[in-house]
Amino acid sequence: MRMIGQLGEFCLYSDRIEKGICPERETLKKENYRSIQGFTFAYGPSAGGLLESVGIDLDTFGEYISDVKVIPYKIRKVRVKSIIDNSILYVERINGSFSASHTISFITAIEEGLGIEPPYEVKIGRIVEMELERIRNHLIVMQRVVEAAGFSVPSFQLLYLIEKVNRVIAKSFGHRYFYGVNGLGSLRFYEEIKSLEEIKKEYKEIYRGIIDNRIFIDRLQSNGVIVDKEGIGPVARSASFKNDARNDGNYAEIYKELGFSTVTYDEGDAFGRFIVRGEEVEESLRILSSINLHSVEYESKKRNNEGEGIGRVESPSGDLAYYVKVNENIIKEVYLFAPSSYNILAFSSSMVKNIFTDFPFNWESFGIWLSEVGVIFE
Amino acid sequence: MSWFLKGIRKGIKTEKEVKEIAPWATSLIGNGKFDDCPTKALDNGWNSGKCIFCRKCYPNYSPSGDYRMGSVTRRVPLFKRSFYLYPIDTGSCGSCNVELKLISSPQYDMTRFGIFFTNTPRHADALVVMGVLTDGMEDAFRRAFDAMPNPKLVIALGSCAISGGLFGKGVKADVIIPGCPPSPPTIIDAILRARGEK
Amino acid sequence: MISQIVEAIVQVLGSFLLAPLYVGILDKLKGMVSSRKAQSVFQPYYDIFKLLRKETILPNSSGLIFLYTPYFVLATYILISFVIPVVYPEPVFFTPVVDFLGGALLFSLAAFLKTIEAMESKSNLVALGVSRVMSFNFLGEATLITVFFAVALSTGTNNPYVESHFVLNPSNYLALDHVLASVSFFMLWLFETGKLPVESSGLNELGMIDDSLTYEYSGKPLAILKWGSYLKAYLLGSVLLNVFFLPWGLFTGVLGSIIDVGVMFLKWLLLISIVLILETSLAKFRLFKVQDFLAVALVLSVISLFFSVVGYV
Amino acid sequence: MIIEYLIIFTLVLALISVKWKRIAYALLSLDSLFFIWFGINQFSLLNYLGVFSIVGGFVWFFSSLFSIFYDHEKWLAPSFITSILGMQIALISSTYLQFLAGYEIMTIPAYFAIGVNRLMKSPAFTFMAFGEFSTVLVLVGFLDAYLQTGSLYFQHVFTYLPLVLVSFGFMIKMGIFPFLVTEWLPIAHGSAPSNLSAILSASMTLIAVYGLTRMAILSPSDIFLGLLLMAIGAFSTLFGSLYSYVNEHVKGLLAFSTVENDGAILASIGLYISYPNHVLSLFALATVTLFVSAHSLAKTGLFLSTGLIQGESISSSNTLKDTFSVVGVVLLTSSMSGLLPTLGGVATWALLESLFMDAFVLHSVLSIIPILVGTIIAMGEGFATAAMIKYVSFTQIFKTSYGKDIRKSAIVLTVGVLVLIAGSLSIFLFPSFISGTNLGVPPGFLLSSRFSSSAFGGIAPFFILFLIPFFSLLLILVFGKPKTRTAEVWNNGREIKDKYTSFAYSNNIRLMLRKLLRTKVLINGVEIAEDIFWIAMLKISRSYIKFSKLIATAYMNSDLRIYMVYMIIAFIVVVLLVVVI
Repeated sequence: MRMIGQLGEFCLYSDRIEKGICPERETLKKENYRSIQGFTFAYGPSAGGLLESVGIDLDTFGEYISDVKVIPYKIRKVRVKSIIDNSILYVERINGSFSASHTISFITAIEEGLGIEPPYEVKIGRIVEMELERIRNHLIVMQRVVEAAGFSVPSFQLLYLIEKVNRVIAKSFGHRYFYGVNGLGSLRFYEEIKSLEEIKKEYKEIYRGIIDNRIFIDRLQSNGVIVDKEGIGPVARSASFKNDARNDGNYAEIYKELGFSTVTYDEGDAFGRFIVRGEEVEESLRILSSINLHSVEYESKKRNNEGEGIGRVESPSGDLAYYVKVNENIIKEVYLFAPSSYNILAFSSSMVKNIFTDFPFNWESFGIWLSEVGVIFE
Repeated sequence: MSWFLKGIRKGIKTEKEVKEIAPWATSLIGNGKFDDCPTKALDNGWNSGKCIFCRKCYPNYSPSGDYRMGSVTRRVPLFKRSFYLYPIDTGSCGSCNVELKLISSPQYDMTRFGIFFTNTPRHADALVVMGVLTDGMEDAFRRAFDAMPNPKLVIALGSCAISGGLFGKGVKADVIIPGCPPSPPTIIDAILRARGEK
Repeated sequence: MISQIVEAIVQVLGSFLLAPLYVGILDKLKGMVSSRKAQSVFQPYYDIFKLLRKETILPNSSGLIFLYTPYFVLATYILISFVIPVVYPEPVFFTPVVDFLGGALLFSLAAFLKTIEAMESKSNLVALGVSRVMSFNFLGEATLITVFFAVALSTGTNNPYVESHFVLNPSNYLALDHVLASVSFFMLWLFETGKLPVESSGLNELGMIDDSLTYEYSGKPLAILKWGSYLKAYLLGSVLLNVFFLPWGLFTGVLGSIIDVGVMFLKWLLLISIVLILETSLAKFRLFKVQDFLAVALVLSVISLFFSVVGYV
Repeated sequence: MIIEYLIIFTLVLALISVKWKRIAYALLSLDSLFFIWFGINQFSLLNYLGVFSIVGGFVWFFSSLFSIFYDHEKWLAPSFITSILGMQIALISSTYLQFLAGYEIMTIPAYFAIGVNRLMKSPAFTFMAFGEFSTVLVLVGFLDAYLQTGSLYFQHVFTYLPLVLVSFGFMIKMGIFPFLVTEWLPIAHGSAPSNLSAILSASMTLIAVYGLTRMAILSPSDIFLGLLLMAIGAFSTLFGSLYSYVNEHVKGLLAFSTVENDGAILASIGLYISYPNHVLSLFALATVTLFVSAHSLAKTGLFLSTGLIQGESISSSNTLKDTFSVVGVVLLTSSMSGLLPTLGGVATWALLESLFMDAFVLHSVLSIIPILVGTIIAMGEGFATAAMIKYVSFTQIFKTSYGKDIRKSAIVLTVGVLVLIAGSLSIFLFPSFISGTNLGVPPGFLLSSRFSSSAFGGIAPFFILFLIPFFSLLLILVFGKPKTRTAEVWNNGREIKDKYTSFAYSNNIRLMLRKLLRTKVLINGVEIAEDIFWIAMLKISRSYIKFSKLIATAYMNSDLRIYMVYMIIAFIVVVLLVVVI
């Protein structure tokens, strides 16, 4: 049993929800002070070094970071409280990179509410989606970190692989970001996944080559250390906690069948997160190669007309959960726990006492997507 | 083994011809009206700028496989051999950001056309707008546009930036690259045309 | 006198016009090692050509310094190209204007002007970079000066042309002081031209060192500053080649000076291939490690100085 | 004889200034011009000491001119003029006593400034203690010289003991390492008004160097004393410039830069004393005068420019500025950073050149000292550039102004232009090193460094001064002028709220040189032990005071002000005596 985070008016635990505000995480507390000699260095929202729009206020007295504030700049209004089909379109587009995780978690919540039991093949298909998404996102994170170190050859090799994974996704699901793929109890799927072997081989070589480089490792080690027992995703796993929704989330039993094993590392720093992601790519590739997915058409039946449910899956950056209240075909209430909301807190507390040039490495290593934080459900 | 040797051994992976297009990132063909379109992209034929490629109209409309969807209203031949892009995310879901990044992947290699990213609008020739224009980013967008030296182009990437898509309003642009998100070949094709090529 | 003027013109134009090409070649090769077809080797020229036709943005209330100092910076590099052996192996017209140390001080002048003009933009991101540039300045400047003096102490004159003749002799070329000075100067060159493992120009603003100096620039002054930095890399690199690494192969006379441009091209291909291996194999150091890197370069050059004088005892 | 009347005139001006200070300042500037003329006459007789008078004249001229528009304080004018009076006495002195009298009169305003500022008890008494200690050393040195020659007049002495004593005496006054930790220079200048700081910093160094040089010329050379002074000078340069770089006080930064320059000057004096050979020591002597001129002029300009700044901390100060002051300060700081073709650039070139020539001439294990000195000074120059960029950026360029004052900034600009042009004229300080070539630099324009008949190196500052603008114009002609449009500073799409501070600008070095600066990163800021030896010095000064109590319980025991009054009275008596004699 572990605490995950605030899900609307509930506090979400790995095995239950409790009404009310979650207890404060002791490890993420930071003293709020502003130094006498200091000033606030404003970075972002629009910067070349940031993939997304986010404002970062760095309190500093020169190079040294004494406090960090992350300000989401792009806040979108998401009209999910409508008929299910339309709300799925919105949820898909909350975070393009985690689209499968969001959509699957959302749909799972609705399915739970309406008592729909999707066929086994659909569940497997969803796992395929999420694992492909995880591979792509981990590769993106690794590419960003490697690029920040000016490590150009591996950076382009990783871009090559990202594009390759995207093509694999497009070939099997018709869309590179799983838009229009998932539905209630259903899945649109074109053809069997191929050419993963080649990716696997190339990846192995690139990954080993990267973590062999002393200078590169030095940039990550002891950068942004965070050891939080109640953390989520790669952040917790890099500090040797086996926190993973694949062990205790909605699709846990299928993962168990597939022989999934949790990857951990024991440093809790940016390097640990890099390693965890790096090895998870291999683990995901292994899982995918043991799955044989076929294209089948399904029709699911619902048992209830209204209800509420929670869907929790492991997104590439940690637990992702939706709470949905549904009535007939209409979504009444939606709460979201996005992994980035936790990661932002973890990032800001781990960034203190580092210097500016450590920023990109630490920031990227958390795999934060601001698009899933800056949403208002309507 | 050093990355230098590894790099040489891997060889050049840039593709001359565009391979493997994601079907739902190409223009749609079909006919008739389709009332259920969530963005009203099918009111008068197919409007590429409004379409979010959600497959709701399938099979009335289906992807043609033609990725050349971009349209250009202003061309600047000065940028033919040197074109620096400043991406600005005004409220995207993140997929446009990744797709734009991927035009630099070895498969597409934007640099062979003299296209580069830059980290300041001062060095930029074009502002690539991604996502709907959210309230929070409106000011930053205006500042970025103002910060760029003339001649300059505004490129709207993806249906959010073009028409607002599902979420809100878009921006006025010289170059429109439809898609949700547009694939790298679509992006490169449109950029080349904005420079007066093709 | 006429021939010396012609040789000077060949040397200056040979440096000025070809400097961007070497950067272009390196970038192209780096791209190719990264599995890309990569940009044309003429890309730096295309960039400059485009920028010259673009508008210049004056960040609010910056003035003349911001706008016109870039011309002075480039002019300083042009002056330096008269005085050190970057193409032609003998002194040319205007060479006596400064000696080797004077050349080092002119490089500092250009760096000073570049910093001042950048600061006039009043941008915080520029100030961040400038604060970094300046914190390494003491080691950079000291190494530049001591390395140039390694030349002076081995020959008894502060004249690079004498040194380049002096080391033609293999026993002088292989002497420990010369070897150490060469290594030290190579390390300094990597630092001064922003190469890995010290620096790499990426998109991340918080990692910028030298890139910050042109961060607020646009249009013509940016083109001129870019050209200036290409020329600086060329000048320092050619000194490295002609005085330290490969003093051989240059011809004299007016015709010889034109052949020298071609010889320099070949020498540069060699330097580029060394840099290519470094740039594609290494990652960037942590910021404060740059200090250690430079300290090693400085210590090497000081040891080289010791050897060159104490060696005679 | 005329010059003595001039001194009396200055004394009269000091009295007039109590009531009509503007008139006194205006007349003082005329008086200073006469002094320049006096110095030129002296120098035309191949007397290097004339340079000091020329430079002094320029410094007083500009600072008194500036004071006409600047002085708002009651007692400033008399102390300002008294200080100049002291310098004039020292510069024309022919006996040890006259010189010493002049020196002490000159420092009165410094005592005054410190005595008034009673908040800083411990620095003040340390300053006093070291001031006294230094005077005693100089006095003993002169006494020894007197005992050797039997004359009070400056004459050749037979041993180098007087020089040793005098050197250390002056070194303390110059704030040389390790005495820079007494911080007397920084404190004295920090709390003094701009015009007073200008003459204190620029000409106090000038006079101390003058005394030292004069004694060095009259003493036999000694290689070990020379090398020792070089080494001490090198460390002063390094620490002075480092502390200047991390200093946050508008004038403290400049004062530490004075320490740095004093170190470089001391190194060149050391080189002169060590006398490697005739040619090289002549070159070193010229370098001393050149460096002093470069420092005095540029530092005057910079201290005057502090008169445009409101507030003491660089980060939080306000500035009056316009194009004049911006260009002026840029020129002044470029000279202070040792950049060609300014005066400071030529001086730095000459110093480094002579150090490395020394290493070559010595050609023994001893060469290690000039090599290390050269390297350390080169590092110091690097810090100095950083410090100067900090000053010019955060007082002029990076800051927006709250107004302008054309009259004051025109003076700053004039000094800046003078420093730039004087770079080319400075080769006249090296009359026997001027030559030319057939490679574009005609005879009379090339300053060649030599340690024997053949040249070691050379520069033609005039050609640099001419060619860089020439090529720039050519480039403007070729590329054309930029088309411009004004826009906001790009700050990642946000308005700039907090600006980068000067503290942050130099914070990298605080973090990088943790061990050297003994940086402590606290929860809300950074603290450095700028005064590594401060505690040790404090102890020394305490025990010195205990010791001196035995001798002079009368004044050291009591209030500082009584000591000051004593000093003032004592030296007015001395002035009168000296002038009358």
